[in-house]
Amino acid sequence: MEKNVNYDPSFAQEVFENVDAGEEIKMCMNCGVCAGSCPLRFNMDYPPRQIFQMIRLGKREEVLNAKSIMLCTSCYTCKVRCPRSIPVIDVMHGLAHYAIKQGILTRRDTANFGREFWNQVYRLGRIDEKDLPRRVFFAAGFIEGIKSTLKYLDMGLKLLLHRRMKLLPERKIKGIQSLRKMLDKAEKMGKGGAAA
Amino acid sequence: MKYFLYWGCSLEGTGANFLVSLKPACEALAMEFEEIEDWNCCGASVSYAGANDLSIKVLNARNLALAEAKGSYDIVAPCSSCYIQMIKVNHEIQEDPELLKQVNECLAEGGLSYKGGIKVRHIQDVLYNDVGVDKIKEKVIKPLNGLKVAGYVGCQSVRPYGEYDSVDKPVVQDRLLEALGAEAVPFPKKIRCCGSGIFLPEIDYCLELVKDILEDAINHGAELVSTVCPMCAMNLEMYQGRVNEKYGTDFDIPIVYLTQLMAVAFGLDMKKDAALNYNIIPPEGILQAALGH
Amino acid sequence: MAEVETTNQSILVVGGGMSGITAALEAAEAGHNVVLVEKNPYLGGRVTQLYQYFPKLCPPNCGLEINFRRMKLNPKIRFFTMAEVTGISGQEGDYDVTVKLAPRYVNEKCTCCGKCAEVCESEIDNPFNFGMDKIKAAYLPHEFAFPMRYVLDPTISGTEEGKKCKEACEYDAVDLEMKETTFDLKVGAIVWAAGWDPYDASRVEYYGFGEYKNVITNVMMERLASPNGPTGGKILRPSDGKEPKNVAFIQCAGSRDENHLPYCSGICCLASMKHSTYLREQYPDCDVTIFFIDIRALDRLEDFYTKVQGDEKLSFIKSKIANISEDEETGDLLLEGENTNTGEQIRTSFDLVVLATGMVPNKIEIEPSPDVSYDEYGFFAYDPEKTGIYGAGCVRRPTDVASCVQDATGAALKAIQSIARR
Amino acid sequence: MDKKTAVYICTGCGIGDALDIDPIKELATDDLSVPLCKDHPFLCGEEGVDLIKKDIEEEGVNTIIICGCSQRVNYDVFDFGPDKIVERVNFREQVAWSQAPKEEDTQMLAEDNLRMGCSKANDTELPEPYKAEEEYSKDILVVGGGLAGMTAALETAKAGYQAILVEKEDRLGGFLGKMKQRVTMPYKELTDTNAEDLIKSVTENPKIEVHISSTVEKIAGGPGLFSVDIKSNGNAVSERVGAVVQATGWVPYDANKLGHLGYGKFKDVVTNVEMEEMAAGGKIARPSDGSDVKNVLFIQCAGSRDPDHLPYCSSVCCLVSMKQATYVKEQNPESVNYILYKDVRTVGQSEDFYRKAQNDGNIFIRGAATNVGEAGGRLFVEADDELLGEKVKIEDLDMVVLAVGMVPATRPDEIPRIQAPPDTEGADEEGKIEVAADSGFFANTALNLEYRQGPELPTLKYGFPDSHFICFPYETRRTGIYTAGCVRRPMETAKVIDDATGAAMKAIQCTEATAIGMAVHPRAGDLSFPEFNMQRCTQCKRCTEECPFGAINEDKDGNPLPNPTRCRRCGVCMGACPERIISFKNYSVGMIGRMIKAINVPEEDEEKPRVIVLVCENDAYPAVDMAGIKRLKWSPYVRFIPMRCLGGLNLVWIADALSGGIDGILLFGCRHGDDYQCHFVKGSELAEIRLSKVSETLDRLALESSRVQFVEIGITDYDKIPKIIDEFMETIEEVGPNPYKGW
Repeated sequence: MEKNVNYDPSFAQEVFENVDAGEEIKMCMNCGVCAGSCPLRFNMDYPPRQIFQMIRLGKREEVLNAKSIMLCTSCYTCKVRCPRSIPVIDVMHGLAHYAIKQGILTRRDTANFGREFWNQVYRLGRIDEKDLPRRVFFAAGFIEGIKSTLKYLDMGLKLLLHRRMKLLPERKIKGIQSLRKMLDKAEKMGKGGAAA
Repeated sequence: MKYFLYWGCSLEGTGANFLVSLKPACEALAMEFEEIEDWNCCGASVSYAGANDLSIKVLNARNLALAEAKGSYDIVAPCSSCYIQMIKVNHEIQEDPELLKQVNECLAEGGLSYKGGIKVRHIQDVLYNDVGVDKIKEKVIKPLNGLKVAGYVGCQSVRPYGEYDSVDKPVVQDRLLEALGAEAVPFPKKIRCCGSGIFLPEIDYCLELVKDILEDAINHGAELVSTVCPMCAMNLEMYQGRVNEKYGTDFDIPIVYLTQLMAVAFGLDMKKDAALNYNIIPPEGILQAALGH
Repeated sequence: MAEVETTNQSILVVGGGMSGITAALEAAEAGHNVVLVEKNPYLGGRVTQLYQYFPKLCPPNCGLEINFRRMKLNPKIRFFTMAEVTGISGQEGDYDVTVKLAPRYVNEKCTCCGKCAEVCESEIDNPFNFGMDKIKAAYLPHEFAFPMRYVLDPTISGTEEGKKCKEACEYDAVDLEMKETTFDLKVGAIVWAAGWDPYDASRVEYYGFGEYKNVITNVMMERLASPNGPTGGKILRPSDGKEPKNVAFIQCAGSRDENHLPYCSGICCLASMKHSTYLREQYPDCDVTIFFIDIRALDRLEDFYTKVQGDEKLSFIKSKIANISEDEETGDLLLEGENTNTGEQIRTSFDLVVLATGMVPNKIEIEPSPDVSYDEYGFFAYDPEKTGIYGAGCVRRPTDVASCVQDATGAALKAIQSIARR
Repeated sequence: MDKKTAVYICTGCGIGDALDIDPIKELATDDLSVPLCKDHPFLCGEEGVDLIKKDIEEEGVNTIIICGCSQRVNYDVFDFGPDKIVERVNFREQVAWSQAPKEEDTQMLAEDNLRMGCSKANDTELPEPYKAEEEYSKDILVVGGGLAGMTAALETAKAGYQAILVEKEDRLGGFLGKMKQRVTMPYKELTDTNAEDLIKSVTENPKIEVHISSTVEKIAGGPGLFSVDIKSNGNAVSERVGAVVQATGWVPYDANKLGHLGYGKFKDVVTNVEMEEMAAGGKIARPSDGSDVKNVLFIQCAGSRDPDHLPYCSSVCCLVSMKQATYVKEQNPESVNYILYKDVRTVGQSEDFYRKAQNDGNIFIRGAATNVGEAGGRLFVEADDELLGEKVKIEDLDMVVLAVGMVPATRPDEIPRIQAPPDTEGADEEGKIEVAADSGFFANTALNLEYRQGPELPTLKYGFPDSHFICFPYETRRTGIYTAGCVRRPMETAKVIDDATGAAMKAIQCTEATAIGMAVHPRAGDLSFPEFNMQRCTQCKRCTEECPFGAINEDKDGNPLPNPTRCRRCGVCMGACPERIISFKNYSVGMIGRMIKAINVPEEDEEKPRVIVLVCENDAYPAVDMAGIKRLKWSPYVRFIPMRCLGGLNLVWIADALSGGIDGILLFGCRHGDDYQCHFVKGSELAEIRLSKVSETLDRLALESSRVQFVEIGITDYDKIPKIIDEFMETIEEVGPNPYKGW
């Protein structure tokens, strides 16, 4: 006989407390419009509303390891269509952030990309487009990094030729020190910050 | 008409042709810009993977605070990602006093504060609503003569609030294109996402999105695709080769910024002002043909 | 025409639909003087445009006919069509009301012989059929129209066409000189039964209503199925007149949606089920799919749900459809969404899509507005402190015909109480 | 009255083009001996009407026959006052607009229509309203003192009428009085029941007489004249009332039948009603040990929407469970509520309360409970979670609440059995049979009507004494008795209030109409009523049995005892009576019989068959009109005779018509069966039943049964009318002419 899955409200509570926009899932009425609106819906393992339902059920591991929460392209279609005004995108971002914080790297490239992206913001205050991919590629290891770099070399060169890649060295914004203080504070105050 | 201009990181790099063309094209319409001094990144793309929501809000609030300290002009954000990040944070702050307090607590660490008094606008919004189609038409000296352009709105430029255009069936870009003398071809995928910020890590999935969009535009007769977002421009233009490899297609359609077309139609310099030489898939031939040279 | 004597013992009913007719009749049959004002050229309201009622699948004209007969027999009711209330002042027991009469360009001499329509060549979009067909600019709104009298569209009143109609009339019933007029009433109580409008489906943009021809609304479906509708009762695709073979109903098209109407209109589930019976009766091979969030068939109407579930060509899928796109060549529609029972993604083509749109209440749009409370959606809110003006029917809550009648009967008593208090 | 008859023929609207008017005028004046006959090109115009008025004044005309448009139009134009008889002969829709112009057959049709009209006018008397000897009462009896009953009484009083409220419990309030709070407009938060205030305003209202701990022992008489015996704590009072509102409410579905959901097995499985009482009592605690409650699971549709229990939806349970979940949360903010549902049914603005319940953190699970059990002193529920496609288990539950549905108080636990007449088919050894739900002997005791057809209101499916009409929801099958609130259909409190107000309106209106001798719905305003020529009565009881409204009682000898104020004037009794002793002043067996006889039946060799169509005037007649307006064409050999209701069909007409040479008879009536549309409930069904007995007559005359047919016609079936008639004419042609022609 198929085994019953036990309801365990503690994960929902964990999400409400630690995940940005986590509490919004309470309003979901399972209409499914979010999944239907998503450009990458065919690549998801669980539709968003099912993720929400799984949170209610308490399926912690499945949710935090779900591919779906890492696939958001930030197009906002789900948010604008949700009849219950749930910012589905924000919930997915919050879950992605929370999962990565717990050390779950279901989509390693995205996690690396996100981390490097943010590191650069923190370091410089801005994004240096030539530097970011390099860091992302090499975050996966040296050999992988070389391979990826070669794969994208043609594109980089083209951009360079068409004056769309600056070769100037990295430049910090003037107020970088004060920005970092602000971000440090936000990191502490905000939700989703709790590491496992 | 004076605005703060917040062009963001991409427009200094991969989206340089947007910024280069934006300035002369808008100046021709008597728009005046003031850069937000020492602005920082908006935290778009997948920064959420690296930072919590409040951090990203604070990032944007800093830019808003910097602008507010300098004056009361609206902020124009040409990059759709910057726009959506900033307008969303601004809205949320304005609606939620508790959030404003939190954000200000963080800003205070760097000696800043934000009252919530600044408006964030998209470049399409100000062109359409502040300048107006009529005034743009007046400035056109080289009309695009019915050039079939697919106005690819992308997703973020009209969302999430639909402040100046529909979130599902937007028309503003088409009206602007028409003002330039182009024929805006209708194509349903005009607001379908191109993969935006996760393109790089999820390239396998996102190439299909690019393919679908380009296919739809071309099937509806487009000779050229216009956009108002550096992510869209980058993804649609740079990856055509990859799409062709993967799907056996033969896309080679120029992707230009709306402001580039404006510069051309206003009779400005094709290179210096319209920055057409920045484009990797050259649009000059098609544009020259349309202009009748 | 407008010589109507009323006193502060009279009751004004605004809206000549099922609710208004009911309120007027119930009060009049208890012995009270009633004036009924309707903005259309005929009474009956939206009910006249329905093909059948659920769950009995009976014709609404049956109930209307008997109500009209009650009205014909009752000297205590005066009614005005093409009339709108433009001013209300005073308080319970003592209202002064201004009524505006739009010109019909046809007077009471009309025998309904139809000669004017015969000679009239101009055509207008048929409002009765939501513009799905054309009618002559001199027209009888529909066969069961009560009062049974023609109307001339204002677009021809000052034209040669209008003159032709006038000349064709043997009974001197066409009056091109008719002007808009107003008259005043004194009444003691008012029942507001101005009904509802369908939510504008084009505002749910991702469904493409107005852009894709084969996306229609539930109210249009009623006309397509009606023998006096644009297709003579045969349900055909608007794009090419073909018989539909695979039809989708999208429930909550703009309802239960904070971006549109946050409330549930209560009737749309049953209406779509009813529509599926129209389709399945006409086309034994037609497949029908109803996409829903929750099926809401209250009380004994559940039986109707149970009954239609027995139809194997009808399926219910729990999903709010997220997108419709059109195949430009065939006019077929691709629906996308998630089947939330299976988690599978839907990408299915249909040849006709019906949007189950909800109801938007018609508030009192008069300046200065009388003192009436509304809820946040514009429905009349019950407020025991405010007596004298009472909502009836769908201006109070979105609901079905039987509940409207029930509610309007109660509203009639409320109005009588207002008078009794004086 | 001494009749002075005049015929007026309108030649407008194409009538003059279709018919030769002079021969028709000659027919009127010569053959039919009408003293005055005139034609006018525009009779409904000012000049035409003045012409008639002038004749009324100068010639003393008082019986006016108008040959022109349908009786459905220009009713106001041709109204010459209550002391004039007006008969409308259809020359337009059914002649000029549906027949070929200037044809002999068209002319003959018009002439027959005139013959019938003259015959009818000749037989018509002005009705005199019924006036009872006793004084009419306009007081309203309300049975049931819950929210519906109290509201009905209060609203009645506010309109200036006297109300008598009877409640069987020792206090007013019903379920409202047992509730902790209500969920109602605007559905944002819970609201207080205000039951005490309502009870106070009812008991203190000088126009309301309240009887608690009381039952209605007897209701006799009819509208305006009901005499009511009320028994209160052993005392009896008699009251005279004009109309009755039955608001006897509901009982919860018997949860003992829901053993599969743990009821009766586990103490902590309770019904929503028990939960409400517990909450109203102050504290929700586990019934098993009185300990605090943290986790609660609500099972929606417990026994509802279930063919084995209550197949219908009780419509309030979703909101009720959300309300009770709110109580639990208020008592313990840490608590977790689960709501296991099939569909969330929060219609209208009440969707807002669903949102509130979600926002409060209640967990909604779509699916069905498969098991309720206990482990370690706490309950668990297993269910199929439809939206996850998994079997789930919810443990550590302190309570499980079964959201049971509403059963109307009228519905008996078991189907009652009554003594049947000897040799009744299906009777048991004791000679008893099951009572049908639409019988007056079915429902639980509440009214104790002294009616020949039983003491209670007939009910519909599931035992609701509701109307079957969408357009007329208050009509029960007992005149002057209206139901309100959950006894007639499950409804939430907001709707109960509206419903009770409406029922009070109907009751008041009934007393007003009755007092001036007028009928109530559906022939509202009709002043005629049936009169019985008792000398010829054979005590066959058909009239007392068949009256759809139970209007006719019986004495011990089987003689009918009519109650005119209960009568709806449909004429079913008239049709039922084999002795033709029941007549209205303006509607009788003889009148229609003579109309049929007035039809000119040509000789067989003329090959002009004659068919009469008896048409229900509510739906079928307008449909025929519509067919004319649409200019549809049909055979000129048919003659339409409108009837109040086909239930008035008397078989003698069929016999007379056929023996008089009429070739065929069609009956156009309303749909009957489960979704009947007959305004008189049973009329069209009775007509068809009677028709099934006509074969005897046909056999006696050696005629084919296909000569008489019943057809269901809805009002919008006008497009089908030509085809129906054509097919019938083909049948008639096949069977050949009626051999009785010329006899």
